[in-house]
Amino acid sequence: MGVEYIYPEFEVIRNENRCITCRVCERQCANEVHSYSPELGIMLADETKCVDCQRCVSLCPTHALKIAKSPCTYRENTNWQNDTIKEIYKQANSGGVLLSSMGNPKPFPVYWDKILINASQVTNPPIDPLREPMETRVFLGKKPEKIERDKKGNLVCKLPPQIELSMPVMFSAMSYGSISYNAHWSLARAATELGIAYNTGEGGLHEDFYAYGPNTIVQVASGRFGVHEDYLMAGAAIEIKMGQGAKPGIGGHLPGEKIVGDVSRTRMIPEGTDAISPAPHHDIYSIEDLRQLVYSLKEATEYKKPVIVKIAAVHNVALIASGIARSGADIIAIDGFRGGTGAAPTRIRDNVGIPIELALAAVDQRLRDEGIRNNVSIVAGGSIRSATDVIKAIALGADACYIATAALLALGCHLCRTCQSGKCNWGIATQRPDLTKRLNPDIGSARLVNLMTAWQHEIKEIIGGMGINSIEALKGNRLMLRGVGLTEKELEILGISHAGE
Amino acid sequence: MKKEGQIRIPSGCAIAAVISKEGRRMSGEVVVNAMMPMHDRSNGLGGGFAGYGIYPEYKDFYALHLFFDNRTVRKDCEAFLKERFEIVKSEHIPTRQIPAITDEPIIWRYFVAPLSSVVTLMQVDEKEFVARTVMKINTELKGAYVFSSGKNMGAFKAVGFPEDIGVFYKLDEYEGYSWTGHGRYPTNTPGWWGGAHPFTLLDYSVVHNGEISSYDANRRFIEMFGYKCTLQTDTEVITYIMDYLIRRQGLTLAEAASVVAAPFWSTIERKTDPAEKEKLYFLRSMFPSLLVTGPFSIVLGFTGGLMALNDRLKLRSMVVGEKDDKVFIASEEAAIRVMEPDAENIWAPAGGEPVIVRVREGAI
Amino acid sequence: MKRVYVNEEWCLACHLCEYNCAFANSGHSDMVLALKGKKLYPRIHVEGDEKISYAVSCRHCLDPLCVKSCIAGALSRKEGIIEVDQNKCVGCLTCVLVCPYGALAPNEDGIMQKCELCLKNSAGEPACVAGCPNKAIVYEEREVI
Amino acid sequence: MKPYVIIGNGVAAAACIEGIRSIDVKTPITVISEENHPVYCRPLISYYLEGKTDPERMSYRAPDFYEKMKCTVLYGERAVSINKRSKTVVLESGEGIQYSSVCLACGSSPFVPRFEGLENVKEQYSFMTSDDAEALGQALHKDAKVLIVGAGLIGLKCAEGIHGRAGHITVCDLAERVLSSILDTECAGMMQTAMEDAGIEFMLGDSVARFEENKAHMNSGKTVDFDILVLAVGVRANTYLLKDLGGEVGRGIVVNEKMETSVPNIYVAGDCTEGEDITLGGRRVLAIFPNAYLQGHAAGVNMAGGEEICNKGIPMNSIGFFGMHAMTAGSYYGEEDGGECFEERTKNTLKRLFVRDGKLTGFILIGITERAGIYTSLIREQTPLDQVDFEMLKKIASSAAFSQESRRQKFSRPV
Repeated sequence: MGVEYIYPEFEVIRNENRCITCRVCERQCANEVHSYSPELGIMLADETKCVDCQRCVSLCPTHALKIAKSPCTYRENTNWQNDTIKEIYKQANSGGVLLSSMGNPKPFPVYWDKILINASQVTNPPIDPLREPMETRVFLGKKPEKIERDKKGNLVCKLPPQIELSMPVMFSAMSYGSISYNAHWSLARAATELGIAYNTGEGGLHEDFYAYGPNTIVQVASGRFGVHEDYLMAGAAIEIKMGQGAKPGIGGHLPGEKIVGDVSRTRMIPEGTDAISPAPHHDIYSIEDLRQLVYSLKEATEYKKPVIVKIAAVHNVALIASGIARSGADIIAIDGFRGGTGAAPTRIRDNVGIPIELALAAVDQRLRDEGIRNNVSIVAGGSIRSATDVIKAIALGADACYIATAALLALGCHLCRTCQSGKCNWGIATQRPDLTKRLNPDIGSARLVNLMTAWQHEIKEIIGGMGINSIEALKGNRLMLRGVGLTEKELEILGISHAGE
Repeated sequence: MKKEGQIRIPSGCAIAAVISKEGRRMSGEVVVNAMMPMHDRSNGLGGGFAGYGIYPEYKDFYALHLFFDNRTVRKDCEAFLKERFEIVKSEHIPTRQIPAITDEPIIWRYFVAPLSSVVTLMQVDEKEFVARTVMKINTELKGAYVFSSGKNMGAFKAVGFPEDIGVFYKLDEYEGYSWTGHGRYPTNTPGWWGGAHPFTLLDYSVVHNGEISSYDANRRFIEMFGYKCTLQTDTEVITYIMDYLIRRQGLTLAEAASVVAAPFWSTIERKTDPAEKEKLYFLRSMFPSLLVTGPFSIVLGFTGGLMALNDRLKLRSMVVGEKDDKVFIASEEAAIRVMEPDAENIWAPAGGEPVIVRVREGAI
Repeated sequence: MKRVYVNEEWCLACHLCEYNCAFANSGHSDMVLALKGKKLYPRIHVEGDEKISYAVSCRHCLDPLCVKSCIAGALSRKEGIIEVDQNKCVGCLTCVLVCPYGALAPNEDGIMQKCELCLKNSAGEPACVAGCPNKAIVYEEREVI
Repeated sequence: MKPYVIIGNGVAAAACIEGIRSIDVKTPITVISEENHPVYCRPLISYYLEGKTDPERMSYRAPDFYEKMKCTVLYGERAVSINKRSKTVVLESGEGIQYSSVCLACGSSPFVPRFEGLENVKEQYSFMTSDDAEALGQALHKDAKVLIVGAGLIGLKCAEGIHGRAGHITVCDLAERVLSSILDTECAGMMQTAMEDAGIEFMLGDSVARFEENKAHMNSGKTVDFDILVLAVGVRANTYLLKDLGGEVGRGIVVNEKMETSVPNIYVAGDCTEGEDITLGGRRVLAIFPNAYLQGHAAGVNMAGGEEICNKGIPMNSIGFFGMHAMTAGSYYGEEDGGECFEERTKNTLKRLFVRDGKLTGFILIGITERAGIYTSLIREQTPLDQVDFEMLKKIASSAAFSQESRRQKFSRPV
């Protein structure tokens, strides 16, 4: 191709006065942006390769570096924006589907940011978590309709299998293969230390991580990678992945170059073969098929493991959830359209699915209207960014939240959205040994634990402010929420009043 | 302003109760007088009482107390009732005209027996049938409101200060083996007669002081089971929770108490008796949405007994005292002293620790 | 006693430890001032390639050959820390010849300098460890096995 | 309580004191010191002449060393014999000192061959002790012509030490190369060039036939005029004390790995010993500083009832002349002895690694010093080279050539 239509997106700005040519930027850039010129005695940069992952910026000991968005733009046009033009150029150049990763970056409404939280004043005391117990423990799973008593009249204290969590947050599915061994290890260790759960994703469970089984959710996805009896028995729960918020309606494709060594062994597929997850499960073409898979998995695990069904939030999510709640599943995980991914067609990521806030509210209400809310727990995911997002989700009706992007950020991800390149400079979304070693699980797990501990503190403080001292009293407690700047329809779907009402 | 049912109404309050473990009947005046020293805990926007054992001559019939906005609705309601019940008695509830109580609706009572043919047709038990009928009237029959529906018991409530309400309803002329009383301090209602306490369903009555922070979590859960929280008050939802746990699920009073005021997980983990530990663990994980948080002190009245319960942090005052066969419960000790100047063993029950008092078996 | 230990599986060969070391021992308060345009004489160095790398600094041996071999009596072990008295050192490099870890190297004047755990400079504790982005070197107590 | 007695007051003696005191803090120690100085760093005498150090800095230990170590030092005393029956050391003065055990740390003395006319030379010096250096220093002046007989370590260090303080320096040696005991011809040549570049003249493969007061007549027929003569031909271990007792003596006092001599209760350490050289498979006098310390310390520990083995003695030297640094260790076996030499060189550096029987036996590094101890350690530990990446080691001394487990032991736990 003769003419390069696209000017480098980012500019590497180096303060020569501060640069000590230690070359750490050069050593740390897998994209090979930086190089040292012995002739000039200075560092050079090839900006065409820069993805703005900020690794060099973070490691530069003299803060001599910054990466800025290039001010070089096409002529201003509200309709034909810069990104739109660039995408056209890219496709005209490649003839291919645009690929991207992580979550939808487009300016759709973020309802979390239009919902405000209540606090106690005068008529009801706020509760100080430093002085009073403040509980965040939750149990996920089916609750029976009625208690039972034995012949002596004593309560039969048995529940269907549950997942017990110290706080209502779990690390959601990210497969080994899409992320590194060390990233998985960090998640597993942090989940164990925190008393929560992480999710294997569809890549199977590395043999080293069976030890973390009680805090592991093992996923069964359409590709069935790495699924076998021991795997199903290893976890605290089994998740059937029907869909993913970032790319509803399509499957997955992990290129063969990432299927190496342990990844191939764990997935139980030959090295170098592409790992293709079909769009549907080819044994599930309808709800009754799902029920069969749910019970197949329960049979295989002697009814000891709760089964989660994960779906992408799509238009008729409430109806789908209702069907799942009657399928024998114990937990429904709903993934909103802002959820992340290791790779997705850009157009799908940015245009398919609905926001988790609306999906969650609709599902929770629908299940209550049908009187089957107790059949299942609801887990909400797809860009839960903070403790207050968690609180709002719980108040809307979720039992717990899934986080993934936030967890990756804690591990060092800078959301450069080039996971699909396999050259993650932070050692997360890569299988290159020299890169994966950049994520020391001692640090990774500690940062995850820190993040969750911080959120837990915030959750306690905020619900304490509401006069609530246990998280279960927040679940579905929509009176604790008010909307701002939302339409009647949005308020109606969310089931909340407007601020001031 | 919106009234009960149109908007959630939290409120602060005064409560008092008395019971004779020997089933000796006392004049309603006892509990009416107990409200006097707690006058400042109410604001004149509501009060009420419940007496148990007050209708010995009609003890086999459900005593339905209703407010009607007008005569038309009373007639419609009566017609509806007749489709379902045999009405053995229908009368005005006697009242005294006093200046402090105004704007009263039509206050009526029926003693009824469900028509067994209808009950059979609905494939539910008698109590569930009565409960559903009450829900139906309260949600569907505009202008009619059932505020008491148990057997051999009755609730009496109005807008005003409780001591005036006692006089208004002539409670000095009733005798019961147990009484509960309530003075209300709602913060955002003009006061509506139906919104006053006690709140009842069948023979459960609840007087409550507090503002629960778990309200909507509890409401949205309990409404899955046919309850309609028409008043949007704490008392209402607590009454339904108690009905659900005790009557529908078959929990004991103590078990129900350890659902709504569940011990902290740390407390459960410290329990040394494994059976108790397992049971508490089970109840909390089985009914998480029925945990009631925020401040409350309640007295649950039921046939043959009372249960007093504080929230698990004890964010509201409540004391208990005894004298001979009587047990007294009130927001303040002063109220107990009015009922029995020589009350003994006065104590403040710990948060979440239910105080259950029953009339001796066979005494009533 | 706390020592600097290597977790080589986490070493990224970024060489930041060398720069942090040289800076910490430079007496300057600004790294640019301390290091810009100067040849680096750190007391820790990274060995290896992109597959295996690790940082080496004085092990502060319990039985230090360097101290025993020092012909100038310039090396000594004080409270477990091997120190060099630069006033006494004549730069014979016998210590370099005997150190089995390859941990020692002289300063630009040929006089020995060595890791003294930053206890005497303004860093107060090993700057290499504090600046390591991946905990490939740690400063902690470990048991003698 | 009979004291421990140490004969000699050099580094081996100091190490012996420290060794004893690591076990026994009570029993008195008596040190018999011929020199009138507390222990000092004898190898620094050339640096002293060069002005790089001074007597204060040359002291090996702090001024209160003996006091802290509860030692009595008898300065200016010489032990003439030992009575092993009565366990007594007899001094020149006739005084006897009883001992529980004794350590011979009496070092070596300069060896002076018979030169015709040497008695005519007024300005002649040895270069062993600080007193020697002091005397030489007094005699030096900027125009002085100095003849140094002996191009070994002592002679050359002396040459370097006085280089700035003398007019002209000539070094002669019977050997064909400098540092003949530790360097091969090519390496020696590199060092020689460095010294010649600094102005030092060499007369190698030649020896003095006859001295006049200020002139040396060489066997080659050349003559050398000098103002000052330094005799640095060699040294001999001081072995007489043990020899007189009938103890086993070779070129030095024969010692085992516990630093015991063949005579009970008599230990020995330092330059006067002849011990096992693991690279040689035999005994040799290892008159080097590190060895003296290690042996002295082990002797002390064992004398006090502890146990310390010293069995990894190897020859090694780290020397620099005028910025050219040489490091050597072990033994160099040629092909004729079943050895193999691997070489790496650049313009200014030369590395030779000598291997026999799959082990590194010796090395010479000229102009390279980085991490040399890794090579030394390979020799000392007799590490089989098939356990390491020797190809890498040929290029650079690095622990990367070792197994991960070995690195873990070195760098991930206290050592």
